[in-house]
Amino acid sequence: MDLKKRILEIAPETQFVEQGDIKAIVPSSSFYALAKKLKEDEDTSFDFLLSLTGMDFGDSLGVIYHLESTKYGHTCVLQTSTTNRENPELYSVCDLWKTANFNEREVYDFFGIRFINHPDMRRLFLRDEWNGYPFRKDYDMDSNPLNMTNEVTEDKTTELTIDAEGNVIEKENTLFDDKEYVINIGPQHPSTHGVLRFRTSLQGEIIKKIEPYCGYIHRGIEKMNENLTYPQTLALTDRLDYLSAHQNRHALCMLIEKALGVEIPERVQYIRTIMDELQRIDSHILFYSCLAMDMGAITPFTYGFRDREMILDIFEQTTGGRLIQNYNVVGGVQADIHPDFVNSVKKFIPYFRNILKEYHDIFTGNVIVHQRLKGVGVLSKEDAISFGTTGGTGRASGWACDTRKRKPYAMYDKVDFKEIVYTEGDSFARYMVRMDEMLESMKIIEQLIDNIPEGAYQVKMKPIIKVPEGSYFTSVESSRGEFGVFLESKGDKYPYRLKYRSTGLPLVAAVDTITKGGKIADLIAIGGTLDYVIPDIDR
Amino acid sequence: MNNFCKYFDSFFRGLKTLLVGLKTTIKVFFRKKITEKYPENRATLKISDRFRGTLTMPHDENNQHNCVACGLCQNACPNGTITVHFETVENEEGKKTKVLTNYEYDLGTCIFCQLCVNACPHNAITFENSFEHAVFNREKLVKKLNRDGSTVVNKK
Amino acid sequence: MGLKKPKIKSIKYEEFQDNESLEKMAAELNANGANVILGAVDDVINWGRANSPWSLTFATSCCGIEFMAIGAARYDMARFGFEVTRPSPRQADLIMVCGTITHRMAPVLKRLYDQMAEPKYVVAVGGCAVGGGPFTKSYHVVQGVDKIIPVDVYLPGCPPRPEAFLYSMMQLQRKIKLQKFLGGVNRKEKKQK
Amino acid sequence: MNFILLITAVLTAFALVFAAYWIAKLLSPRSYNPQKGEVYECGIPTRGKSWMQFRVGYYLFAVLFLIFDVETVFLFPWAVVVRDLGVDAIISVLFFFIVLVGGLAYAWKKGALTWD
Amino acid sequence: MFDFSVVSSWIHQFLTSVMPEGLAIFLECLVVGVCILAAYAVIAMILIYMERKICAWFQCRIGPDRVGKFGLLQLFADVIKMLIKEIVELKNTDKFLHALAPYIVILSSILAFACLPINKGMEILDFNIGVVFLVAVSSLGVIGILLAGWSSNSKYTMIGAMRSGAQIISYELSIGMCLLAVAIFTGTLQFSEIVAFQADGWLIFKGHIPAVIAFIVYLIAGNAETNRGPFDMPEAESELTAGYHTEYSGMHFGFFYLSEYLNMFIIAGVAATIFLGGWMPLHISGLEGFNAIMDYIPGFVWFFGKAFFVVFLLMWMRWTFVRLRIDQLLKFEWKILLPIGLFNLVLMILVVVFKLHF
Repeated sequence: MDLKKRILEIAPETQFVEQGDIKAIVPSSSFYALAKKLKEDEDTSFDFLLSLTGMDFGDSLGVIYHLESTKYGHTCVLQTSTTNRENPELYSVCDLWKTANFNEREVYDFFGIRFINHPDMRRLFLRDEWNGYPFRKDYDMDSNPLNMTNEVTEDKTTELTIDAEGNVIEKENTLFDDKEYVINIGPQHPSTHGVLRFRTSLQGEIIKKIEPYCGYIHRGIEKMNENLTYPQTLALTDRLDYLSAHQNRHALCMLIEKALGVEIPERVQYIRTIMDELQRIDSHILFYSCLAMDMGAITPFTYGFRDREMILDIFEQTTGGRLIQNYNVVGGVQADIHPDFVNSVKKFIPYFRNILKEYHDIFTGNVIVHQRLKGVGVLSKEDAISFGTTGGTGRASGWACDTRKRKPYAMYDKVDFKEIVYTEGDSFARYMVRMDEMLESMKIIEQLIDNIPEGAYQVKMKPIIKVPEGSYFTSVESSRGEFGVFLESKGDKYPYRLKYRSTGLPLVAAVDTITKGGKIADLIAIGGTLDYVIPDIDR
Repeated sequence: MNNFCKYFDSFFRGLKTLLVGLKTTIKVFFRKKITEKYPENRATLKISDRFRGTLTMPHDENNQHNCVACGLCQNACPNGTITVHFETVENEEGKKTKVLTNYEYDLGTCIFCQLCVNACPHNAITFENSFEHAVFNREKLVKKLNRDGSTVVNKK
Repeated sequence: MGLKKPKIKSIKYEEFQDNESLEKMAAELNANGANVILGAVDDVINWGRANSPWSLTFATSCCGIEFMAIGAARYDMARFGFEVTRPSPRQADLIMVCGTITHRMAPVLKRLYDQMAEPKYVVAVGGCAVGGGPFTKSYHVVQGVDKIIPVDVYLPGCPPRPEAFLYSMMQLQRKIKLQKFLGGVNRKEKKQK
Repeated sequence: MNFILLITAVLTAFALVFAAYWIAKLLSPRSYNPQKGEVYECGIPTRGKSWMQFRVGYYLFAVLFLIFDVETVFLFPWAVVVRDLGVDAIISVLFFFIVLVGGLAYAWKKGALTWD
Repeated sequence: MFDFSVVSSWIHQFLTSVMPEGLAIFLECLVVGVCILAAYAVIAMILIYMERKICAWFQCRIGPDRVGKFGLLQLFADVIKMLIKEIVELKNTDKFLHALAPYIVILSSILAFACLPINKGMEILDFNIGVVFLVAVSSLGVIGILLAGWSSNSKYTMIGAMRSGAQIISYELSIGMCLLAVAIFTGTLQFSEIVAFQADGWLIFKGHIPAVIAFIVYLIAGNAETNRGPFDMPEAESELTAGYHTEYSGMHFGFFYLSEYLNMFIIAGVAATIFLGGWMPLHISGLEGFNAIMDYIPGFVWFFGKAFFVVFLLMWMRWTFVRLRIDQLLKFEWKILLPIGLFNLVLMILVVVFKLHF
């Protein structure tokens, strides 16, 4: 099926840009209709909104949508924009894809684009009283000095709707009414895994509604990238999702390499794949540990950390960093693998296979764990796709969303591994997906570790890297889902816009749906199994 | 009746899993502990050579370093950790060269990304694996990497 | 009587970093002369305080994971008596600011610090907390927690390794041991009418 | 003598708390700031009142407990003498016991013991 | 077996011979009070040290070892620190109840503690209704917890207190059932007599099946009663930050901390007293020589040995299991533990009446 023709049928004014990835530029007036068609039509069925990126094109403000069909696997990139910089308004697609809800709020927060028919047009990351929109190119960096007054949390929110005459009117929605018993869980809380804040409306122990508040660790990495050269931007990817540091950096390196058309030596691909998988094991051990701790068992937590240290030792030996490794660089890796690397990995894998049984004995098999995780926090497959909860969470709901299988990169099309998919969609399935994935990761490593080919570990790059004009998107399977990087380049040595598809934001967006009717303790267990990393959400 | 059986069945099954858990922990209880005794083992502590603890400028026995104060590292640094102070002097042949006076390095904001080391064409700076840097005073973290009275190695 | 030199097991006084600041502090404290009896009581109290700093569970980003690592088996901060981390600021003795503090988080951190019971300490862990770290040019990051709350020990690194955490805790112990408890440690803010 | 000791123990408990409290009060350093006395809620000012009507689920358990506990207290004097009285004792409280068990079974069946 | 009452009566006689009786009794009470305090403090310290070390060993680490030899002085450091920590004055609380709560918690645990017979003739409170008294005073603690949670005027403490209330009163029942079973078996409610009853064999051996069941149920229920993991719902660090004592600082918090450990010891001590024979040495009928050697070991050593063994069991459970959810916890009590307790009671009656025991 010719997608281009299809799009033109629905929205004839669409233009196509073919620099980098092919992009369809749709006028804002016909955009919503097109999106709805693309999603609902049987032969296109773009049911997965991979990424939603706000853009400041200079004269206009716009949004770029990356759509994907879970049924057919095809993708398309749409762009729409408005030239009204004073009062930009676009149509919301949050009724088509649930994940758009938070993403549009993010765009509103950064660019000031208001989405019509969005039920909750509040800022997502910044404080309500923030001046201006920081991601616009004309934003004055000094316009918001540090404000030390306590934040006032509004219980009201605005919605833009269109009345019968076609005028935009503002409507007020209530988040929590005065009679509700609202309790803050976070930002400083031992089990929100960082500084996430949930405003939770309770009825006794039962959760009626959860409103997640992000931005307590919003560091403006994407904005900073616009003033950094490409090698410098790499340094910040490690700090996004620090438990997928290798994978994040891998994604950005791959993107730049793809844009530049650099051929990467096979040795590098091997090393990167092994490192990615080690990182995955590392992250999943930490997931296990933290889940155990959240559920009140400190002992499994220390077991997890005990074994994680062995991976960290391997990392440190080769990359010189434990948590943040700075290993991948454009065109290869920072340094060749340590002479002991192969040996220590080979020593680690049988050890860990063995010790994993102990994990299952103490935690997985435990009846209390079963009671607390099974049947709790069910996320249906439809919701998972609509929210875009990739990674373990999606696979636990029966959505085979592994990027390593869908869009193979590095060595993943040459190794044999199974994609773990569960269908229950409950907390226990989410937990088991990760536990099983560790075994698969070990399988992948075992296939590669003995066959690392000789060769260069780096392609010499020019000191100043300039990416050709165009827009590019690459994604990798990070430890907790599909981590995508979107780059809009103007041919400069600085990226024009670099956006990371957060793996955690869809998870947080889905928390309200998952926890509804659960208890406080369930929220903690669900939070543990969703396995989000907050700096990755807030960026 | 079926419910009744199920009740007992789940009860004993549950009991068994609990006992398995208890068995696992008691095994670990008697296992050798893996704790590394940090301050006591300072003498024997092995830290990977590649570990990046702090930036240093190696000096040879003549108190000479390799830095020509070109400033490439300063440009490569993403967050202004390095400031190269230099003065321009004329040498005997009348050629103006930069001479390093103070290589200022702020350990407090360094992110150990290795871009400066990669950028340096003369291998003048490198990362060292020491890690005991905690201080009481923020200013103490801003370090001068070149030693007093050091000079640049003469390249033939 | 010479200046007091706080002793830490297994590391010699001279091998520590930044003894100058410590000595300066000691000199200021001893400017009015030292009372021998009070001094002895002080020593006991300070010994107790130095060996039992319970930290608030406060981690915003990467450094928090390394903080968890020192709580776990390999590095085991329990050996020093630090292992009790209290989630409530009322019961904590120190904040280890592990990670970036953003503008939105700053009032929260300040509030938590305010709500802590005296005597309280702050350790700024990692580049972000010391001075903004990788995010010195960001519009939403506080350039060092010392802009908001007084910091006692600065621990650079991105993130610091677990041993460095322990080292910073020993530095803090040295500082605590030097203070005069009965001379009014931390009594800075006065009641407002 | 027992009662004197009981009073001693009570006074000891009070003395312990009192003494420790005043040592802390006298010695501890203090600081004042407007936020200090406010409620801790993860670093965010709290919303609304904390004293509120609470879930009925707990209340139900309290009532159940009351019934059972009172009945157990009744059983204690009987328990002491059951050895000497033998079978008569069993029969005499059998009815009582059946009511006790029946009550639990009824509550169970009614679903009072599960709450969602 | 050495009878401690010889010493106490000798002291009493000596004192009354040199001073009026009122003064003598006053002095004795003073000594008793000091002894209670000292024992209370020392045991708390041992327990906390033990907990730290044992939990470390379970977790593959070594625990405190830098403060004093083997970290033995760690606890003194903690106590000193806690004692001089500021007690934060809170706004908007019910000040009277807020201050009262620690008194009640400590009162309950000290009174229960005083009930334990440590050695022959070395029990402070030895009522003829001792078991009922113990149940009564130990359930006083829940009032303290409820007050603490409610008076703090914080949402976390409120939920913590509510949970705690529901939990403690529920598990109270199972404890009652176990004690009832013991009362049926021994035919007395006085602790000293319960111990004396076990002279020819500990109850857990004499009472075989029902006694073992009662012992296990008692351990589980006792663990829950003291709010320790896997039943540490009211505190539930990862959910409610610090539960009902979130707003307590310094020594005020210290009392809750202290009483938690002491309550654990009380549970262990009572278990040791009623099931494991208290200060009674281990006797195996037939082995006279062995029994004689056992008799040489003083009673309080036996008592503490047994109590700390039970404490170890409790810690083992605590450091292995995952926390239950509040509704599961109540379900567990009402649907599993209580029926077992009732069934066990019937079993015990049958065993006693038909003399099926040893």
